[in-house]
Amino acid sequence: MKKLFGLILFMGLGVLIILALNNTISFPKFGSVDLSDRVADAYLDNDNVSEVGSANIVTAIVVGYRGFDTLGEVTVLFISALGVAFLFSFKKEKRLDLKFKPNFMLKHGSKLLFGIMLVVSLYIITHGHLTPGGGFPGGAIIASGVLLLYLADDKFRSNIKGFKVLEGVAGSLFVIIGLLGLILATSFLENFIASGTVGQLLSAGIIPIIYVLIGLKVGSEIASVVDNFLTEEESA
Amino acid sequence: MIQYAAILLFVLGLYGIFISTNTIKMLVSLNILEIGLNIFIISIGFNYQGIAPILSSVSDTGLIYVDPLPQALVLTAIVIGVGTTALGLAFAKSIYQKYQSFDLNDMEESL
Amino acid sequence: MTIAGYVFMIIGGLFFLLGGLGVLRMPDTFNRIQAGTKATTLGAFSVLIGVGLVNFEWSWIAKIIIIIVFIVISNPIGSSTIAKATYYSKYKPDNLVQDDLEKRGDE
Amino acid sequence: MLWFDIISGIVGGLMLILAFLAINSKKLINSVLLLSGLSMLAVVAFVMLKAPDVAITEAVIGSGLVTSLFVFTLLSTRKEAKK
Repeated sequence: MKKLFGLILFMGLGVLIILALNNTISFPKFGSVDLSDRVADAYLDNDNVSEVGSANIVTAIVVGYRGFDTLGEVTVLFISALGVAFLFSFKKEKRLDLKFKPNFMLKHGSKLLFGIMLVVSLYIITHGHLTPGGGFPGGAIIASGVLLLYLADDKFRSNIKGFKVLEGVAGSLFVIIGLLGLILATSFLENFIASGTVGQLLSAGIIPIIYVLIGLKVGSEIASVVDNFLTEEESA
Repeated sequence: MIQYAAILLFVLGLYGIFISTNTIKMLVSLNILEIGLNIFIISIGFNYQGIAPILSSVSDTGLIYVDPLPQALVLTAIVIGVGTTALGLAFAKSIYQKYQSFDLNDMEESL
Repeated sequence: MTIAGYVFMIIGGLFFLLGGLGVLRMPDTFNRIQAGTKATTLGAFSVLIGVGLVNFEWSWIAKIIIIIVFIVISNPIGSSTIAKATYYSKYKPDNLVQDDLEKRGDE
Repeated sequence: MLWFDIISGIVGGLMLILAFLAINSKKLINSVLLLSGLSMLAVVAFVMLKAPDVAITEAVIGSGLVTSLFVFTLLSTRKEAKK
Protein backbone atom coordinates (compact mmCIF):
# COMPACT_ATOMS: atom_id res chain seq x y z
CA MET A 1 0.00 0.00 0.00
CA LYS A 2 2.81 2.34 0.94
CA LYS A 3 4.66 1.30 -2.20
CA LEU A 4 1.65 1.97 -4.43
CA PHE A 5 1.16 5.39 -2.86
CA GLY A 6 4.86 6.18 -3.44
CA LEU A 7 4.65 5.06 -7.07
CA ILE A 8 1.62 7.28 -7.71
CA LEU A 9 3.35 10.21 -5.99
CA PHE A 10 6.54 9.87 -8.05
CA MET A 11 4.63 9.35 -11.31
CA GLY A 12 2.79 12.57 -10.53
CA LEU A 13 6.17 14.24 -10.06
CA GLY A 14 7.26 12.95 -13.48
CA VAL A 15 4.10 14.26 -15.14
CA LEU A 16 4.69 17.63 -13.49
CA ILE A 17 8.27 17.71 -14.83
CA ILE A 18 6.99 16.91 -18.35
CA LEU A 19 4.32 19.64 -18.12
CA ALA A 20 6.84 22.14 -16.78
CA LEU A 21 9.29 21.47 -19.60
CA ASN A 22 6.72 21.46 -22.40
CA ASN A 23 5.61 25.07 -22.44
CA THR A 24 8.76 27.09 -21.92
CA ILE A 25 10.54 29.31 -24.42
CA SER A 26 14.05 28.33 -23.39
CA PHE A 27 13.37 24.62 -23.78
CA PRO A 28 13.05 23.56 -27.44
CA LYS A 29 10.52 21.09 -28.78
CA PHE A 30 11.89 17.57 -29.21
CA GLY A 31 13.40 16.92 -32.63
CA SER A 32 13.44 20.47 -33.97
CA VAL A 33 16.57 21.96 -32.45
CA ASP A 34 18.07 25.01 -34.08
CA LEU A 35 21.82 24.95 -33.60
CA SER A 36 22.38 28.53 -34.79
CA ASP A 37 21.73 30.00 -31.34
CA ARG A 38 23.75 27.43 -29.44
CA VAL A 39 27.43 27.19 -28.64
CA ALA A 40 27.74 24.02 -30.75
CA ASP A 41 27.37 26.15 -33.87
CA ALA A 42 30.87 27.51 -33.29
CA TYR A 43 32.28 23.99 -32.92
CA LEU A 44 30.70 22.88 -36.19
CA ASP A 45 32.00 25.89 -38.10
CA ASN A 46 34.17 24.92 -41.07
CA ASP A 47 37.12 27.14 -40.16
CA ASN A 48 37.17 25.81 -36.62
CA VAL A 49 37.06 22.19 -37.81
CA SER A 50 40.02 22.68 -40.12
CA GLU A 51 41.88 24.40 -37.29
CA VAL A 52 41.31 21.60 -34.80
CA GLY A 53 41.62 18.88 -37.45
CA SER A 54 39.39 16.24 -35.88
CA ALA A 55 36.66 14.73 -38.05
CA ASN A 56 34.75 13.50 -35.01
CA ILE A 57 33.32 16.63 -33.41
CA VAL A 58 32.60 14.88 -30.10
CA THR A 59 36.29 14.04 -29.78
CA ALA A 60 37.18 17.61 -30.67
CA ILE A 61 34.99 18.83 -27.81
CA VAL A 62 36.07 16.21 -25.25
CA VAL A 63 39.82 16.55 -25.80
CA GLY A 64 40.26 19.80 -27.67
CA TYR A 65 37.84 22.44 -26.46
CA ARG A 66 37.15 20.96 -23.03
CA GLY A 67 40.40 19.15 -22.29
CA PHE A 68 40.61 20.66 -18.83
CA ASP A 69 37.19 19.17 -17.97
CA THR A 70 38.44 15.78 -19.13
CA LEU A 71 41.49 16.08 -16.87
CA GLY A 72 39.16 16.66 -13.92
CA GLU A 73 36.95 13.75 -14.97
CA VAL A 74 39.90 11.37 -15.13
CA THR A 75 40.89 12.59 -11.66
CA VAL A 76 37.40 11.74 -10.34
CA LEU A 77 37.77 8.22 -11.74
CA PHE A 78 41.21 7.96 -10.15
CA ILE A 79 39.86 9.00 -6.75
CA SER A 80 37.03 6.49 -6.88
CA ALA A 81 39.48 3.71 -7.85
CA LEU A 82 41.65 4.79 -4.92
CA GLY A 83 38.63 4.58 -2.59
CA VAL A 84 37.81 1.08 -3.77
CA ALA A 85 41.42 -0.01 -3.24
CA PHE A 86 41.33 1.55 0.23
CA LEU A 87 38.18 -0.34 1.25
CA PHE A 88 39.49 -3.66 -0.06
CA SER A 89 42.95 -3.50 1.47
CA PHE A 90 43.55 -6.54 3.66
CA LYS A 91 46.65 -7.75 5.46
CA LYS A 92 46.71 -11.13 3.76
CA GLU A 93 44.70 -11.31 0.57
CA LYS A 94 43.94 -14.06 -1.85
CA ARG A 95 42.04 -14.49 -5.08
CA LEU A 96 38.27 -14.98 -4.75
CA ASP A 97 37.53 -18.66 -5.30
CA LEU A 98 34.82 -19.01 -7.93
CA LYS A 99 34.61 -22.82 -7.49
CA PHE A 100 34.75 -23.40 -11.20
CA LYS A 101 37.23 -25.65 -12.96
CA PRO A 102 38.01 -24.28 -16.42
CA ASN A 103 38.50 -26.84 -19.15
CA PHE A 104 41.13 -26.79 -21.88
CA MET A 105 38.96 -25.03 -24.45
CA LEU A 106 37.99 -22.16 -22.16
CA LYS A 107 41.55 -21.59 -20.92
CA HIS A 108 43.19 -21.37 -24.33
CA GLY A 109 40.31 -19.92 -26.34
CA SER A 110 39.99 -17.00 -23.95
CA LYS A 111 43.66 -16.11 -24.52
CA LEU A 112 42.97 -15.96 -28.28
CA LEU A 113 39.93 -13.78 -27.61
CA PHE A 114 42.02 -11.51 -25.39
CA GLY A 115 44.36 -10.86 -28.32
CA ILE A 116 41.49 -9.92 -30.61
CA MET A 117 39.98 -7.64 -27.96
CA LEU A 118 43.31 -5.90 -27.46
CA VAL A 119 43.67 -5.27 -31.21
CA VAL A 120 40.09 -3.94 -31.45
CA SER A 121 40.60 -1.66 -28.47
CA LEU A 122 43.85 -0.28 -29.91
CA TYR A 123 42.05 0.37 -33.20
CA ILE A 124 39.21 2.16 -31.42
CA ILE A 125 41.60 4.29 -29.35
CA THR A 126 43.91 5.35 -32.19
CA HIS A 127 41.02 6.15 -34.55
CA GLY A 128 39.17 8.19 -31.94
CA HIS A 129 39.43 11.38 -33.99
CA LEU A 130 38.10 9.79 -37.20
CA THR A 131 35.40 7.27 -36.23
CA PRO A 132 33.08 6.80 -33.22
CA GLY A 133 34.96 5.66 -30.17
CA GLY A 134 38.11 6.90 -28.57
CA GLY A 135 39.88 6.68 -25.27
CA PHE A 136 36.96 6.02 -22.93
CA PRO A 137 35.35 3.04 -24.74
CA GLY A 138 38.76 1.68 -25.79
CA GLY A 139 40.03 1.71 -22.22
CA ALA A 140 36.83 0.02 -21.07
CA ILE A 141 37.36 -2.70 -23.72
CA ILE A 142 40.91 -3.29 -22.40
CA ALA A 143 39.45 -3.65 -18.90
CA SER A 144 36.84 -6.14 -20.13
CA GLY A 145 39.63 -8.18 -21.74
CA VAL A 146 41.39 -8.35 -18.38
CA LEU A 147 38.05 -9.33 -16.81
CA LEU A 148 37.73 -12.17 -19.36
CA LEU A 149 41.16 -13.48 -18.33
CA TYR A 150 40.10 -13.36 -14.67
CA LEU A 151 36.90 -15.29 -15.38
CA ALA A 152 38.52 -17.91 -17.61
CA ASP A 153 41.32 -18.90 -15.25
CA ASP A 154 40.67 -19.44 -11.55
CA LYS A 155 44.30 -18.89 -10.58
CA PHE A 156 44.96 -15.77 -12.65
CA ARG A 157 46.22 -12.60 -10.95
CA SER A 158 47.26 -9.69 -13.09
CA ASN A 159 50.27 -7.55 -12.30
CA ILE A 160 48.46 -4.93 -10.24
CA LYS A 161 51.58 -2.89 -9.52
CA GLY A 162 52.26 -2.63 -13.24
CA PHE A 163 48.76 -1.23 -13.72
CA LYS A 164 49.36 1.36 -11.03
CA VAL A 165 52.65 2.44 -12.67
CA LEU A 166 51.01 2.62 -16.11
CA GLU A 167 48.18 4.72 -14.73
CA GLY A 168 50.56 7.13 -13.03
CA VAL A 169 52.76 7.49 -16.11
CA ALA A 170 49.77 8.12 -18.39
CA GLY A 171 48.28 10.69 -16.01
CA SER A 172 51.54 12.58 -15.61
CA LEU A 173 52.16 12.60 -19.37
CA PHE A 174 48.70 14.14 -19.81
CA VAL A 175 49.64 16.98 -17.45
CA ILE A 176 53.11 17.35 -19.04
CA ILE A 177 51.57 17.74 -22.51
CA GLY A 178 49.25 20.38 -21.07
CA LEU A 179 52.22 22.23 -19.58
CA LEU A 180 54.08 22.00 -22.91
CA GLY A 181 51.09 23.76 -24.44
CA LEU A 182 51.52 26.46 -21.81
CA ILE A 183 55.21 26.86 -22.69
CA LEU A 184 55.21 26.47 -26.48
CA ALA A 185 51.84 28.13 -27.12
CA THR A 186 49.81 30.45 -24.92
CA SER A 187 47.54 28.38 -22.67
CA PHE A 188 47.22 25.06 -20.86
CA LEU A 189 46.48 22.05 -23.13
CA GLU A 190 46.67 24.16 -26.28
CA ASN A 191 47.40 22.43 -29.56
CA PHE A 192 51.08 23.07 -30.38
CA ILE A 193 51.52 20.51 -33.18
CA ALA A 194 50.38 21.43 -36.67
CA SER A 195 47.01 19.78 -37.40
CA GLY A 196 47.17 18.16 -40.83
CA THR A 197 44.33 17.59 -43.24
CA VAL A 198 41.02 16.53 -41.73
CA GLY A 199 40.35 12.81 -42.10
CA GLN A 200 43.88 11.41 -42.07
CA LEU A 201 45.24 9.19 -39.30
CA LEU A 202 48.16 11.50 -38.50
CA SER A 203 46.22 14.69 -38.01
CA ALA A 204 44.52 16.74 -35.33
CA GLY A 205 47.69 17.68 -33.47
CA ILE A 206 47.80 16.54 -29.84
CA ILE A 207 44.26 15.07 -29.80
CA PRO A 208 45.27 11.45 -30.71
CA ILE A 209 48.21 11.52 -28.27
CA ILE A 210 46.02 12.66 -25.37
CA TYR A 211 43.27 10.18 -26.26
CA VAL A 212 45.78 7.28 -26.24
CA LEU A 213 46.94 8.40 -22.78
CA ILE A 214 43.31 8.66 -21.58
CA GLY A 215 42.63 5.16 -22.92
CA LEU A 216 45.60 3.67 -21.07
CA LYS A 217 44.64 5.48 -17.85
CA VAL A 218 40.96 4.49 -17.94
CA GLY A 219 41.78 0.90 -18.87
CA SER A 220 44.32 0.41 -16.08
CA GLU A 221 42.06 2.09 -13.52
CA ILE A 222 39.00 -0.05 -14.27
CA ALA A 223 41.18 -3.19 -14.46
CA SER A 224 42.58 -2.49 -11.00
CA VAL A 225 39.02 -1.96 -9.71
CA VAL A 226 38.06 -5.38 -11.14
CA ASP A 227 41.10 -6.93 -9.47
CA ASN A 228 40.10 -5.35 -6.15
CA PHE A 229 36.61 -6.79 -6.40
CA LEU A 230 38.04 -10.27 -6.96
CA THR A 231 40.18 -10.37 -3.83
CA GLU A 232 39.14 -11.38 -0.35
CA GLU A 233 40.76 -11.69 3.03
CA GLU A 234 42.53 -14.95 3.71
CA SER A 235 40.74 -16.48 6.64
CA ALA A 236 43.49 -18.92 7.64
CA MET B 1 8.27 10.12 -27.13
CA ILE B 2 11.63 8.89 -25.90
CA GLN B 3 12.11 12.12 -23.97
CA TYR B 4 9.02 11.39 -21.86
CA ALA B 5 10.22 7.83 -21.33
CA ALA B 6 13.57 9.18 -20.13
CA ILE B 7 11.91 11.52 -17.63
CA LEU B 8 9.70 8.71 -16.33
CA LEU B 9 12.77 6.46 -16.06
CA PHE B 10 14.49 9.14 -13.98
CA VAL B 11 11.47 9.41 -11.67
CA LEU B 12 11.24 5.62 -11.41
CA GLY B 13 14.88 5.48 -10.31
CA LEU B 14 14.19 8.13 -7.69
CA TYR B 15 11.20 6.08 -6.49
CA GLY B 16 13.43 3.00 -6.24
CA ILE B 17 16.01 4.82 -4.13
CA PHE B 18 13.32 6.06 -1.74
CA ILE B 19 11.29 2.87 -1.45
CA SER B 20 13.95 0.14 -1.18
CA THR B 21 15.69 -0.84 2.02
CA ASN B 22 18.36 -2.95 0.34
CA THR B 23 21.71 -1.34 -0.50
CA ILE B 24 22.18 -3.33 -3.72
CA LYS B 25 18.65 -2.37 -4.80
CA MET B 26 19.47 1.27 -4.11
CA LEU B 27 22.54 1.06 -6.35
CA VAL B 28 20.47 -0.58 -9.11
CA SER B 29 17.96 2.27 -8.81
CA LEU B 30 20.79 4.80 -8.97
CA ASN B 31 21.96 3.21 -12.23
CA ILE B 32 18.41 3.38 -13.64
CA LEU B 33 18.25 7.06 -12.71
CA GLU B 34 21.57 7.65 -14.43
CA ILE B 35 20.46 5.95 -17.66
CA GLY B 36 17.29 8.03 -17.77
CA LEU B 37 19.22 11.23 -17.17
CA ASN B 38 21.75 10.40 -19.90
CA ILE B 39 19.04 9.71 -22.47
CA PHE B 40 17.29 12.95 -21.51
CA ILE B 41 20.46 15.05 -21.88
CA ILE B 42 21.18 13.56 -25.30
CA SER B 43 17.60 14.06 -26.46
CA ILE B 44 17.93 17.82 -25.86
CA GLY B 45 20.21 18.12 -28.87
CA PHE B 46 18.32 15.85 -31.25
CA ASN B 47 17.05 16.88 -34.64
CA TYR B 48 14.88 14.74 -36.92
CA GLN B 49 16.85 15.74 -40.01
CA GLY B 50 20.23 15.69 -38.27
CA ILE B 51 23.07 13.22 -38.75
CA ALA B 52 25.72 12.08 -36.28
CA PRO B 53 28.37 14.78 -35.68
CA ILE B 54 31.17 13.07 -37.61
CA LEU B 55 32.48 14.60 -40.81
CA SER B 56 32.98 12.08 -43.59
CA SER B 57 34.78 12.59 -46.90
CA VAL B 58 31.57 13.12 -48.89
CA SER B 59 29.87 15.48 -46.48
CA ASP B 60 30.06 19.16 -47.21
CA THR B 61 28.19 22.26 -46.15
CA GLY B 62 24.41 22.22 -46.05
CA LEU B 63 24.06 19.17 -43.80
CA ILE B 64 22.34 19.43 -40.43
CA TYR B 65 24.10 17.82 -37.47
CA VAL B 66 22.73 16.93 -34.06
CA ASP B 67 24.16 18.88 -31.15
CA PRO B 68 27.56 17.34 -30.22
CA LEU B 69 27.95 19.09 -26.86
CA PRO B 70 25.47 16.94 -24.82
CA GLN B 71 27.06 13.82 -26.29
CA ALA B 72 30.49 14.92 -25.08
CA LEU B 73 29.11 15.60 -21.59
CA VAL B 74 27.32 12.23 -21.40
CA LEU B 75 30.42 10.37 -22.63
CA THR B 76 32.34 11.45 -19.55
CA ALA B 77 29.30 11.01 -17.28
CA ILE B 78 28.98 7.31 -18.15
CA VAL B 79 32.61 6.63 -17.23
CA ILE B 80 32.19 8.50 -13.94
CA GLY B 81 29.10 6.33 -13.32
CA VAL B 82 31.30 3.22 -13.27
CA GLY B 83 33.51 4.80 -10.62
CA THR B 84 30.63 5.79 -8.37
CA THR B 85 28.94 2.40 -8.75
CA ALA B 86 32.18 0.59 -7.89
CA LEU B 87 32.69 2.77 -4.82
CA GLY B 88 29.08 2.19 -3.71
CA LEU B 89 29.46 -1.56 -4.13
CA ALA B 90 32.65 -1.49 -2.10
CA PHE B 91 30.78 0.31 0.70
CA ALA B 92 27.93 -2.22 0.45
CA LYS B 93 30.39 -5.08 0.75
CA SER B 94 32.09 -3.64 3.80
CA ILE B 95 28.67 -2.99 5.38
CA TYR B 96 27.81 -6.63 4.72
CA GLN B 97 30.99 -7.79 6.42
CA LYS B 98 30.00 -5.90 9.55
CA TYR B 99 26.26 -6.66 9.78
CA GLN B 100 25.96 -9.87 7.68
CA SER B 101 23.11 -8.34 5.69
CA PHE B 102 22.41 -5.93 2.86
CA ASP B 103 19.16 -4.78 4.44
CA LEU B 104 19.02 -1.48 6.26
CA ASN B 105 16.42 -2.67 8.78
CA ASP B 106 18.71 -5.43 10.06
CA MET B 107 21.41 -2.89 10.72
CA GLU B 108 19.13 -0.86 12.93
CA GLU B 109 18.44 -3.82 15.21
CA SER B 110 22.08 -4.65 15.78
CA LEU B 111 23.00 -1.11 16.66
CA MET C 1 25.87 -6.96 -55.99
CA THR C 2 23.61 -4.73 -53.90
CA ILE C 3 20.57 -7.00 -54.37
CA ALA C 4 22.63 -10.06 -53.38
CA GLY C 5 23.74 -8.22 -50.25
CA TYR C 6 20.16 -7.43 -49.25
CA VAL C 7 19.14 -11.06 -49.89
CA PHE C 8 21.92 -12.19 -47.54
CA MET C 9 20.71 -9.73 -44.90
CA ILE C 10 17.13 -11.02 -45.15
CA ILE C 11 18.38 -14.61 -44.80
CA GLY C 12 20.32 -13.58 -41.70
CA GLY C 13 17.23 -11.94 -40.22
CA LEU C 14 15.23 -15.14 -40.83
CA PHE C 15 17.89 -17.14 -39.02
CA PHE C 16 17.67 -14.78 -36.04
CA LEU C 17 13.86 -15.13 -36.02
CA LEU C 18 14.10 -18.93 -36.08
CA GLY C 19 16.66 -18.83 -33.29
CA GLY C 20 14.36 -16.73 -31.14
CA LEU C 21 11.48 -19.11 -31.79
CA GLY C 22 13.73 -22.04 -30.90
CA VAL C 23 14.75 -20.45 -27.59
CA LEU C 24 11.07 -19.91 -26.79
CA ARG C 25 9.86 -23.36 -27.79
CA MET C 26 12.64 -25.71 -26.67
CA PRO C 27 11.97 -27.61 -23.44
CA ASP C 28 15.22 -27.37 -21.41
CA THR C 29 18.47 -25.41 -21.16
CA PHE C 30 20.70 -27.61 -23.31
CA ASN C 31 18.30 -27.58 -26.26
CA ARG C 32 17.92 -23.82 -25.90
CA ILE C 33 21.69 -23.33 -26.05
CA GLN C 34 21.79 -25.40 -29.21
CA ALA C 35 19.05 -23.38 -30.92
CA GLY C 36 20.48 -20.04 -29.86
CA THR C 37 24.08 -20.60 -30.91
CA LYS C 38 23.31 -22.04 -34.32
CA ALA C 39 21.04 -19.14 -35.14
CA THR C 40 23.54 -16.58 -33.87
CA THR C 41 26.42 -17.97 -35.92
CA LEU C 42 24.57 -18.35 -39.21
CA GLY C 43 22.50 -15.19 -38.84
CA ALA C 44 25.43 -13.00 -37.93
CA PHE C 45 27.55 -14.40 -40.77
CA SER C 46 24.79 -13.80 -43.32
CA VAL C 47 24.17 -10.24 -42.14
CA LEU C 48 27.90 -9.45 -42.17
CA ILE C 49 28.41 -10.91 -45.65
CA GLY C 50 25.42 -8.90 -46.84
CA VAL C 51 26.92 -5.70 -45.44
CA GLY C 52 30.23 -6.52 -47.09
CA LEU C 53 28.56 -7.06 -50.48
CA VAL C 54 26.63 -3.80 -50.27
CA ASN C 55 29.75 -1.78 -49.35
CA PHE C 56 32.41 -3.56 -51.38
CA GLU C 57 35.57 -1.84 -50.10
CA TRP C 58 38.74 -3.30 -48.65
CA SER C 59 38.53 -1.42 -45.37
CA TRP C 60 35.03 -2.78 -44.73
CA ILE C 61 35.94 -6.33 -45.72
CA ALA C 62 38.96 -6.41 -43.37
CA LYS C 63 36.79 -5.32 -40.43
CA ILE C 64 34.12 -7.88 -41.33
CA ILE C 65 36.72 -10.68 -41.39
CA ILE C 66 37.91 -9.67 -37.91
CA ILE C 67 34.31 -9.71 -36.61
CA ILE C 68 33.69 -13.14 -38.15
CA VAL C 69 36.86 -14.56 -36.54
CA PHE C 70 35.72 -13.12 -33.21
CA ILE C 71 32.31 -14.78 -33.49
CA VAL C 72 33.88 -18.09 -34.59
CA ILE C 73 36.07 -18.18 -31.48
CA SER C 74 33.73 -16.67 -28.90
CA ASN C 75 30.46 -18.45 -29.66
CA PRO C 76 31.58 -22.07 -29.00
CA ILE C 77 33.49 -21.04 -25.89
CA GLY C 78 30.51 -19.21 -24.44
CA SER C 79 27.97 -21.89 -25.19
CA SER C 80 30.19 -24.71 -23.89
CA THR C 81 30.82 -22.75 -20.69
CA ILE C 82 27.08 -22.16 -20.18
CA ALA C 83 26.40 -25.85 -20.77
CA LYS C 84 29.09 -26.90 -18.32
CA ALA C 85 27.88 -24.46 -15.67
CA THR C 86 24.34 -25.77 -16.13
CA TYR C 87 25.60 -29.33 -15.67
CA TYR C 88 27.52 -28.50 -12.51
CA SER C 89 24.56 -26.72 -10.98
CA LYS C 90 22.94 -30.18 -10.65
CA TYR C 91 20.29 -29.46 -13.26
CA LYS C 92 19.26 -32.52 -15.25
CA PRO C 93 16.48 -32.71 -17.83
CA ASP C 94 13.76 -35.29 -17.27
CA ASN C 95 14.24 -37.20 -20.49
CA LEU C 96 18.01 -37.66 -20.22
CA VAL C 97 18.97 -41.08 -21.57
CA GLN C 98 22.70 -41.34 -20.99
CA ASP C 99 25.08 -39.19 -18.91
CA ASP C 100 28.61 -39.55 -20.26
CA LEU C 101 30.21 -36.80 -18.20
CA GLU C 102 29.30 -38.49 -14.92
CA LYS C 103 31.33 -41.58 -15.81
CA ARG C 104 34.29 -39.61 -17.07
CA GLY C 105 34.52 -37.37 -14.02
CA ASP C 106 35.77 -33.82 -13.87
CA GLU C 107 37.73 -32.81 -16.93
CA MET D 1 9.44 10.83 -38.49
CA LEU D 2 6.38 8.73 -37.66
CA TRP D 3 8.42 5.53 -37.67
CA PHE D 4 10.93 7.12 -35.35
CA ASP D 5 8.17 7.94 -32.88
CA ILE D 6 6.68 4.44 -33.05
CA ILE D 7 9.99 2.60 -32.55
CA SER D 8 11.15 4.99 -29.83
CA GLY D 9 7.80 4.52 -28.08
CA ILE D 10 8.29 0.74 -28.11
CA VAL D 11 11.88 1.05 -26.80
CA GLY D 12 10.87 3.54 -24.11
CA GLY D 13 7.94 1.42 -22.96
CA LEU D 14 10.13 -1.69 -22.72
CA MET D 15 12.69 0.30 -20.74
CA LEU D 16 10.03 1.47 -18.28
CA ILE D 17 8.73 -2.10 -17.84
CA LEU D 18 12.25 -3.45 -17.27
CA ALA D 19 13.04 -0.67 -14.77
CA PHE D 20 9.84 -1.36 -12.81
CA LEU D 21 10.61 -5.11 -12.72
CA ALA D 22 14.21 -4.43 -11.66
CA ILE D 23 13.08 -2.29 -8.74
CA ASN D 24 10.35 -4.65 -7.59
CA SER D 25 11.94 -8.08 -8.11
CA LYS D 26 12.48 -10.22 -5.01
CA LYS D 27 15.84 -11.78 -5.83
CA LEU D 28 18.84 -9.48 -6.10
CA ILE D 29 20.47 -11.34 -8.99
CA ASN D 30 17.30 -10.96 -11.11
CA SER D 31 17.34 -7.25 -10.43
CA VAL D 32 20.97 -6.96 -11.57
CA LEU D 33 20.37 -8.91 -14.78
CA LEU D 34 17.28 -6.82 -15.59
CA LEU D 35 19.47 -3.73 -15.18
CA SER D 36 21.86 -5.23 -17.76
CA GLY D 37 18.97 -5.69 -20.21
CA LEU D 38 17.82 -2.14 -19.54
CA SER D 39 21.22 -0.77 -20.46
CA MET D 40 21.23 -2.80 -23.70
CA LEU D 41 17.94 -1.07 -24.58
CA ALA D 42 19.57 2.24 -23.68
CA VAL D 43 22.21 1.47 -26.33
CA VAL D 44 19.41 1.16 -28.90
CA ALA D 45 18.01 4.50 -27.74
CA PHE D 46 21.42 6.18 -28.06
CA VAL D 47 21.87 4.86 -31.60
CA MET D 48 18.41 6.16 -32.52
CA LEU D 49 19.32 9.58 -31.11
CA LYS D 50 22.41 9.70 -33.41
CA ALA D 51 25.03 9.39 -30.68
CA PRO D 52 27.39 6.55 -31.76
CA ASP D 53 30.21 7.46 -29.34
CA VAL D 54 27.92 7.28 -26.33
CA ALA D 55 26.35 4.07 -27.64
CA ILE D 56 29.73 2.29 -27.83
CA THR D 57 30.69 3.42 -24.34
CA GLU D 58 27.37 2.40 -22.84
CA ALA D 59 27.51 -1.00 -24.58
CA VAL D 60 30.91 -1.79 -23.10
CA ILE D 61 30.38 -0.35 -19.64
CA GLY D 62 26.68 -0.69 -18.88
CA SER D 63 26.14 -4.25 -19.97
CA GLY D 64 29.58 -5.66 -19.25
CA LEU D 65 31.56 -4.08 -16.49
CA VAL D 66 28.86 -2.78 -14.14
CA THR D 67 26.95 -6.08 -14.25
CA SER D 68 30.10 -8.06 -13.50
CA LEU D 69 30.92 -5.81 -10.54
CA PHE D 70 27.42 -6.36 -9.09
CA VAL D 71 27.67 -10.11 -9.64
CA PHE D 72 31.10 -10.29 -7.97
CA THR D 73 29.77 -8.51 -4.91
CA LEU D 74 26.82 -10.89 -4.66
CA LEU D 75 29.10 -13.93 -5.19
CA SER D 76 31.60 -12.98 -2.51
CA THR D 77 28.88 -12.34 0.07
CA ARG D 78 26.94 -15.50 -0.75
CA LYS D 79 29.85 -17.67 0.28
CA GLU D 80 30.27 -15.94 3.60
CA ALA D 81 26.65 -16.67 4.40
CA LYS D 82 27.23 -20.34 3.73
CA LYS D 83 30.09 -20.73 6.21
